Amino acid sequence: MSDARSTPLLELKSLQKHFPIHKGFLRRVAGHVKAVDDVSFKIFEGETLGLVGESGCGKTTLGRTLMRIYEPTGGEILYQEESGKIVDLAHLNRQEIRPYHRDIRMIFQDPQSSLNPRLTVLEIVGEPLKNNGIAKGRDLEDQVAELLRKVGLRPEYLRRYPHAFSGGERQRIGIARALALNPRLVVADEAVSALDVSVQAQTLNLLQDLQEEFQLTYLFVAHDLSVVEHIADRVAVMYVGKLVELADTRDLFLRPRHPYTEALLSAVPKPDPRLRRKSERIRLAGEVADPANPPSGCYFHPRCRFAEARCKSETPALKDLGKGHLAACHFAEELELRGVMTEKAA
Amino acid sequence: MSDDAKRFSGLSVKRPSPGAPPATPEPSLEPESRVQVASQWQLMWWKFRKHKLALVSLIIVILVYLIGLFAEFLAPQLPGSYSARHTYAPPQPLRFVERTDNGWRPALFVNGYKVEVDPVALRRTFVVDPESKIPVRFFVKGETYKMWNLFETDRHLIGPVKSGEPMFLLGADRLGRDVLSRTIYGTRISMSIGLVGVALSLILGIILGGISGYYGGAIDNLIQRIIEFLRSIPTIPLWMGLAAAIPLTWPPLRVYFMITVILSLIGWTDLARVVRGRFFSLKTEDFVTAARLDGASEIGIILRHMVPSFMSHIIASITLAIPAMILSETALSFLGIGLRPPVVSWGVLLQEAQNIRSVATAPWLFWPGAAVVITVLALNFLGDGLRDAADPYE
Amino acid sequence: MIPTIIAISIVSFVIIQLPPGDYLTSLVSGMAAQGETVDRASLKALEERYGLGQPLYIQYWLWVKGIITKGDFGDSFEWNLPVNKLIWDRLGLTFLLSLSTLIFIWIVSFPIGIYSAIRKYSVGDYIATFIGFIGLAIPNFLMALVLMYIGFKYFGHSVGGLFSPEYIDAPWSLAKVGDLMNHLWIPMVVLGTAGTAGLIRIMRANLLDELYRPYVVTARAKGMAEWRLLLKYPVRVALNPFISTVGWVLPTLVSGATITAIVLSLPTTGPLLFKALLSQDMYLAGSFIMMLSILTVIGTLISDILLAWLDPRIRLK
Amino acid sequence: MTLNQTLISVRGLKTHFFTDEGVVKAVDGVDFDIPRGKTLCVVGESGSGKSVTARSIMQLIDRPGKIVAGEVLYYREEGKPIDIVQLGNTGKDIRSIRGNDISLIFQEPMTALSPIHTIGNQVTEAILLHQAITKEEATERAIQMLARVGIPKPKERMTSYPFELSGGMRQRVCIAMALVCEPVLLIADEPTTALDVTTQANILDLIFDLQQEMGMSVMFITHDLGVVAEIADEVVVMYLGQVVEQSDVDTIFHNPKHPYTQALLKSIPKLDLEERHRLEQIRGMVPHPFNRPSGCSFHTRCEQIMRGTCERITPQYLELEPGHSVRCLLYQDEAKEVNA
Repeated sequence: MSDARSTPLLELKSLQKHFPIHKGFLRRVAGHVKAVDDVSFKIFEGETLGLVGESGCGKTTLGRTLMRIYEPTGGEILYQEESGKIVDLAHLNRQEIRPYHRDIRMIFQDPQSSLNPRLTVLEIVGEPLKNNGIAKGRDLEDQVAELLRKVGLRPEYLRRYPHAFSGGERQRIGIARALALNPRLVVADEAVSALDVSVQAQTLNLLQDLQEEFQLTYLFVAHDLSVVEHIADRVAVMYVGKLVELADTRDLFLRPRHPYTEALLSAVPKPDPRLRRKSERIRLAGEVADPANPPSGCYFHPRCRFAEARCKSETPALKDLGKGHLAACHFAEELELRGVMTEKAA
Repeated sequence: MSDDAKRFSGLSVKRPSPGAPPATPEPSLEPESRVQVASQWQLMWWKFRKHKLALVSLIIVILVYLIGLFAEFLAPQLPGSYSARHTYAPPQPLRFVERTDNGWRPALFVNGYKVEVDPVALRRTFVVDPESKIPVRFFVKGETYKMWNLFETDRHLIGPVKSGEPMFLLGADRLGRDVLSRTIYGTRISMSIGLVGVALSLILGIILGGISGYYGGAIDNLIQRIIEFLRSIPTIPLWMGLAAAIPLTWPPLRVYFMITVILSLIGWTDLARVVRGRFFSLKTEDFVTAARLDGASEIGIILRHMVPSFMSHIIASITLAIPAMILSETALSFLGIGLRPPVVSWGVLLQEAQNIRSVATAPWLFWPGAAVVITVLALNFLGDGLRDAADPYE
Repeated sequence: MIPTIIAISIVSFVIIQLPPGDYLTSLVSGMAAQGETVDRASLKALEERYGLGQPLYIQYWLWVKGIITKGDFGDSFEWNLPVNKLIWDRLGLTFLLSLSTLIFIWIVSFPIGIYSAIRKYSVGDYIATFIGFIGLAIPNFLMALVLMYIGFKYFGHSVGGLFSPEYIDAPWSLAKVGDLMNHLWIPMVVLGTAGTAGLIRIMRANLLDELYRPYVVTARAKGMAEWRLLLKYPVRVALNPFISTVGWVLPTLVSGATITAIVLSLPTTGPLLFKALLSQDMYLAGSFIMMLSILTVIGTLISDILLAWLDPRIRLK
Repeated sequence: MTLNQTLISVRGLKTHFFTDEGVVKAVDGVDFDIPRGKTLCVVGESGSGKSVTARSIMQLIDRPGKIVAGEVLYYREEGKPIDIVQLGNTGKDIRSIRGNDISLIFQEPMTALSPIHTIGNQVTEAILLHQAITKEEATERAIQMLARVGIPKPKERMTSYPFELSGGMRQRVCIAMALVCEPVLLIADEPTTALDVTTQANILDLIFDLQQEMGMSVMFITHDLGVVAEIADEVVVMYLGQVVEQSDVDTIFHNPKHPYTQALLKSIPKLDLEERHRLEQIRGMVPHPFNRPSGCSFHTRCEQIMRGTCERITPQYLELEPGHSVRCLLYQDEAKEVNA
């Protein structure tokens, strides 16, 4: 698949986001949290790229830096406009970035806090349309009604306030807002994590339907690997601010090349009691490393069951192992790691 | 931007009628309930309404402001008019019925006074004489005054039919001035000093708190240190120091203004903290981030998303700041370093009660104090109720 | 803290300089009024000491230097005495009064606050709230006046002062301390009511925040008895913000003490400060304001230290 | 007859919340049994009443909530069963059961521990409340228990405060505190929801290992069917304050009867590497507790609804076959008759 995609819609080149740590009365900078540290990858038009990792691995920060909610500390965000022109979003100022926020939109994790409780649905969903001078008055109302219909909400709900909706419905309002400007890329930051199981399925289906209808590209940030496996074409795995593995979904889940990915996959509970303990789980000892004070060499080495002396001293580079499968492990080629067990495989 | 919003809400839309066929395979569409389309202020009002004490207080506060507003008309006498013959005259109860030979009949009058001589102290004192009657009427003609400095009239809400006859419903003071009238006039000054002082504090508080909370960083640090400093100083000694420096020769209006400035100099810190705190927490709210991504301008974000979110909290804080101002003014004037006669404020009036011996003979001099307590109490309850209702989305 | 104290000294100095006319002129005219003449030499010495005629910052510097190096706050021309001879006794009594009031406030508001929180919306809670609000609404001086009036009217004697007449000039003794205790309670009640009301509200709100936290349920699930649990967990956690309120209670107390003392004619700073202000005896007034403020700042600092000692989250981070 | 195989038997439990807006029937007639030494999972979406059920068993319902009906029978090793509901919620009797016989751990390990007391203080307290031993012995026990739940350097950790530990470590402390008196039942209320998958796996393993060692029963509350499949012996499925299905774990996953259970299982994404497809979804939302639908409360979202029946008739909770009970009119003759 990846061969057909020539130029990416978006390319991150060594993107960095370091947060300063202030200490003492004078708030001197005492160090940096390297929340996103030298991350590079491409997102191709029409695909869904999943981004996974444990909490504190920097996946949310990456999404927010890409949106320029956080100012990147370094690196480039190369975006290809419809005309084919390539711009570096990381180096535009606040005014220059605004037109690109029409093409790149975001869905937030918490449908409660991402909707202003003091505005009606019409005002919330209509905000991007109005601010960008696309519609107003009667026209705006019709467009918002149409958007609501698209995300499966009744257009009659236009005058209601967010508090009149359930969590799942609020997330649909958030999706409608993201779609309002006919975006090309949508960053979904844990968009289904806060939802109930039954509503989560509805929302995932909706996102898939919308992708087909509008040829959307998704960057799907999530911690739930089952959800990512379900929706993503390719998956990127982050650990302590760095990209450790990136591959086609099937490839990555079947045959991971980084011990961290293997451990993550092994930890996912399988919803079938008959698969229970067929394969011994890989216990991941210890905690996620502190991004303010990461270990030497490969950040994962203190928790890695294959770690050797080299891992402690040498930082592994992200290598291409063929067919677009990237992994940052010294032994990526040699290790035989376990992927997911399917019912058929078992 | 908000203009647009208003225009939309003015438009008639296809409201869902209860009988409309459902557009999606969901069960029937329930009619829109009031709650679902209730705005912030509506939800707040519903929540506030449950707080009965606050509701009563709201009415009292409105009444007190009305009294201040129509002081000239409501007061039976002018604040300065005195009757040397009625020094420390006790209160005359207002009577609504009189006894005649054939039973009771409605009438409006007060009893007159007679003089008794205290056999021990050999002092003249007034007592209410149940035998004599001074007829009283509503909307009576009395002393001439200039309503709001606009037009002259001599109508008073209540007064003796025969102008010049004594009527001291709350008693008279050392110079035979009507305590009731003076308390009513004092309402105007005391309540307005609360409002003006809070208005000044509000301007300072919103500007400095807003800057502090919106920009953060070094400027925030500086403003925070200033606030901390001002709050750590015992206010009354400081006020006393500043107020004592006001030259005695200044005209009353300038003194009034100076006192409000001094009071608000410290009052603004509370408001600034509230504003700053709100800005800080709102700045990182997802819905504000979302608005930024939706292409809203900075000013649009502040006016449309942030200000409405903390407006209610500000209103509650203001309500709670007014009583503090009133109490401070009262205290300073009471000490004689705030407002000074002939200006009439509650604090100035209470100065009359400073001497324990005069209070012992004329305890009715405490009436202005009752006005202070009732007003401050009502404002506190009101503010408390508003604060509880300020965030209807909990 | 050091910057705060410097700022306080500047404000105090500004207050000293506020009244029109300079200090020396007032001094000379004051002395002249008493029929004394000032000789040129001592005038010259005074001029030098206060830096009169020089820029304000030099005057400020000389004033501060005098305080730091010699404990010299300047002279009170009203009393014709150095300020530092006048202030220490009175400051001591002021802080004794404020501290004992603080303890009184705690003793009263602590149990009532707890009760109001655990019996939320009960009759007792409403009564406590209502009385608390009334306490907040009555100005200190009015309460003092009313108490004095009641004392005068029904007990026939005046209730002012901190000592009975026979002890005023007596040296300190056990009997004098007892006499002080006898007199202390009225100003304590007067000063304490407003603070008590405020702290009851704070304790109640703090405790309500904590009462339904999961760690309370955890403790209950361990099988702890309700009262022990309450005191060990939510009350203990709610205590921290309670302690930190000392920071603002103290300044209000000192403020209130000033006015109350004037009304009740207590031998504390209030009346003297007041008299000094009225007669524009500015070195005395400024020094009082400065010392009251600095002592309050120190009190606040102590409350911060106490808080850090009580709360491991502050101590260890 | 030897030992009763049931440890706790919940019968007709109703816990209602009397709020200003009205009565919320959070738990409205719940029946199930917790088997001795086994793991019972309670699954349900938010608002299904699973947490309230758990707290009702320990009599930990705060105002405005109240247990209005039903019994919670606790079968001790000897003697007659005790109805925990009858013990009230503050007395000595209930306190001697809490923490000693039945313990509880929570979803949020951050807030489940007092922020200003040391770990050691909180764990030893749990021992001293129920056992007449000295402080030193209790401390010794606490250290052993911390070591047993896999906390490195347990002795040093005794003087630490909760905020100095990570989420996973805090949850281990909670488990240590709950199990230090070797209870017969551990109630775990979504103990892994706030944790990462990797930490979750470790905690699940820990609970499993301790159960093997100590032989206690576990009542595990979760909304994650994956977790259920990993650890459950028995499963109870709840919807809107009622149990809709109970059976052993294999039956629930491979032969579910209630349309809600079936739909839930189909709606979760699985790591199965199937080609991209749409998930089966349950339509609509969980109704607000104030507007509980009439008849079968699931009828508004049910794919197999029998029009005219399910809206009217409230289904009974019936045993379909031994150990498998369902609350659904599809399996009730009475309803079938009406429908026919």
